[in-house]
Amino acid sequence: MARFSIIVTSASLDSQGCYSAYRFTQTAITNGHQISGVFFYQSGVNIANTFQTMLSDELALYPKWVDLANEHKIPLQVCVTAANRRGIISEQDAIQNDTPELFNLKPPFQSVGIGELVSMLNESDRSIQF
Amino acid sequence: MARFSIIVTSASLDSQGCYSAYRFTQTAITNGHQISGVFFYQSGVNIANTFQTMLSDELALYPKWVDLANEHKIPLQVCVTAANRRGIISEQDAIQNDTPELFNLKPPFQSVGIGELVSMLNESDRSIQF
Amino acid sequence: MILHKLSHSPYSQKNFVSLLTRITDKDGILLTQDATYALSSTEYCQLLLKQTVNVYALEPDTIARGIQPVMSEIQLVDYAEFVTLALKYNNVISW
Amino acid sequence: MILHKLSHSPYSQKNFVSLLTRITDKDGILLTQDATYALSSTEYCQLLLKQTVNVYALEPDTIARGIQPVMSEIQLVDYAEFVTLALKYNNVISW
Amino acid sequence: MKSLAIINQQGPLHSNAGQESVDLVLAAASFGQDVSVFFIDDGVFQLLKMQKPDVLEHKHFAKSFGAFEFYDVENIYVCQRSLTLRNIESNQLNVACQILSDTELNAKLANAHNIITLS
Amino acid sequence: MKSLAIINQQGPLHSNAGQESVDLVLAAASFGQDVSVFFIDDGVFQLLKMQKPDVLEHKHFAKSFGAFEFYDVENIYVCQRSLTLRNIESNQLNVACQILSDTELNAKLANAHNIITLS
Repeated sequence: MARFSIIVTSASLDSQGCYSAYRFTQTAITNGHQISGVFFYQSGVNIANTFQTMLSDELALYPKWVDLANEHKIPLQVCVTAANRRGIISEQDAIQNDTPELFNLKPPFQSVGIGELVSMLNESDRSIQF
Repeated sequence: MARFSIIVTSASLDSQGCYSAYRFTQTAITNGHQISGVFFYQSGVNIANTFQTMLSDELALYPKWVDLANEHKIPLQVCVTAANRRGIISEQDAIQNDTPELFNLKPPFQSVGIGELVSMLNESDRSIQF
Repeated sequence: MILHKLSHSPYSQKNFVSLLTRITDKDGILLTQDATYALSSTEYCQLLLKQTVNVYALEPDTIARGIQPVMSEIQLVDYAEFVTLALKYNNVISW
Repeated sequence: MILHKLSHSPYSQKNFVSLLTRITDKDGILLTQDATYALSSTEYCQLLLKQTVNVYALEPDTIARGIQPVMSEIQLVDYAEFVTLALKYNNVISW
Repeated sequence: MKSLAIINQQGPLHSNAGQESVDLVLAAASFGQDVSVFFIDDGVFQLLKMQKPDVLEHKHFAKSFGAFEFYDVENIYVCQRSLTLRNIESNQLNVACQILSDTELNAKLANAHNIITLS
Repeated sequence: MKSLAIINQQGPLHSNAGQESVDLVLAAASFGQDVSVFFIDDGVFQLLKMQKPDVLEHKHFAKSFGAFEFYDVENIYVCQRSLTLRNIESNQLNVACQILSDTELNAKLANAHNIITLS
């Protein structure tokens, strides 16, 4: 059994990558592997936006990640700099902006620095990027 | 003198397109042309997110569009369906969601249907996409 | 021993072919997403197999696109086998 | 009389060359963004000029990238000339 | 009434471009535009009959091509060269369409007032 | 200490990939990773000395390549074939680097624990 780091750098609507990452993560868990964490970088951070609203017959990937993370206690780590550049703001960012209600990044997604990616890579056996 | 429709379909951080559209629009106005409107579609809607925060030495395109629109009364029209899919929510959307404070699309950007694109195209001499 | 994970269409991205010359016969190639379109082309399949016999394609991505593979030497794998492949090689590059 | 606005790198996107065969000698071509990298290649410049003599490149995009054009037959234009070009042709396709 | 050409250049699962192209075609047609639809380059992969996007939990938006004629969108053009290069035969396609040469495609596009590419 | 290879595959103004690559290199190095940086395909365009991104109001992130050595990032590898294809000479480059053949590049990448491509 191995420990995986999953890195997502593609936006969910501009590539199939974010969905493939979800399926890979789900399958790795089912097959007894551990997930050190999922790190969202570049436009991959877009999936963390709570305001996303898909039409009812379209794939809604956000709740799938949320359910997977909650069920299996997987850290969903979103790079704060990449997220802020793309208008994804955590509660802590919102408090610093003096608009404490205005945020669109919520747990289980966490706003983190790149140091968390390094920790994740150091404690895993293999990383894979989508 | 001519009337232009500008269509933006590329995300500002994934392509130079949104910046090129800004420069084209600005130049067309300077040279005496009219802008029927700018229509943001596909990942082009991302520029309308008020939560975007660039680092101080990075290009901040959002305020540039806002200033250009306010100064010259240019409609900045954002396709509501494309925007909602990407977590860009207008005040009206937020009211309908019973969370009237939680929105990240503000004037001069407007949330509109595709019908507005058709009107814009019908009243302009030339359209150009970025 | 690198697993090269490809995800772009060979018909639209030049990198698809240009990266092949960097692949050795001990490496593996996994076609995913639009890279699976290579399966319907004898020419692309041969280019891939010339570099290494270890060429795989993600079956769900292939079926979803309605692709009919032309060469049986490229093995179709499911997500469980994808996970196994990622561990079999020393590292994975996502091109 | 179409103005074909290209914005992708000829080195990475296959469409750059494949769309050239659809361009007639009355059409215009405007290189913008990463398509301006074609200016540093005699081969790409010749491919473009073979289709039409009306080939233009957006100068700010060229300068920003540090590109040194190899053929003077491709005219460098600024944004004001870009606006004029967009009106000179019947319509514009952004490839 | 102005004419609008919509060009599809990407495969169906590459991005959301296919769905957002359909949205655009149907809405523009219902607002009275004279819409024509083009499938070029990897866009021709959207026309494959055998697609099963449900395997990836994706919506089968290409089924909406069947609705085009109810919106009076009857000009559906496909690039012959793009099909040939991808070994796709006309009997594999999921919608009635006209298969055009490069020259014919250029002529059709030259006639459109406005052109939008989805990629 | 694990090794991390960062691959740049896109031109400097194509997207934000170049800036976010620099962010990643400097942060990972400051957290003690053994970082190596690769420039491949259009990524070699990031190395052109003559760039003037201020003409497009963009930040000149490539200037940060000069900071790599202060973070002990000394392994900067460039694909020879990518340079040749693009008619780029080594004296046009903005950072000290090793120009490698395909075989050498593959060997360097094979040694990395983790690999991230920025594209």
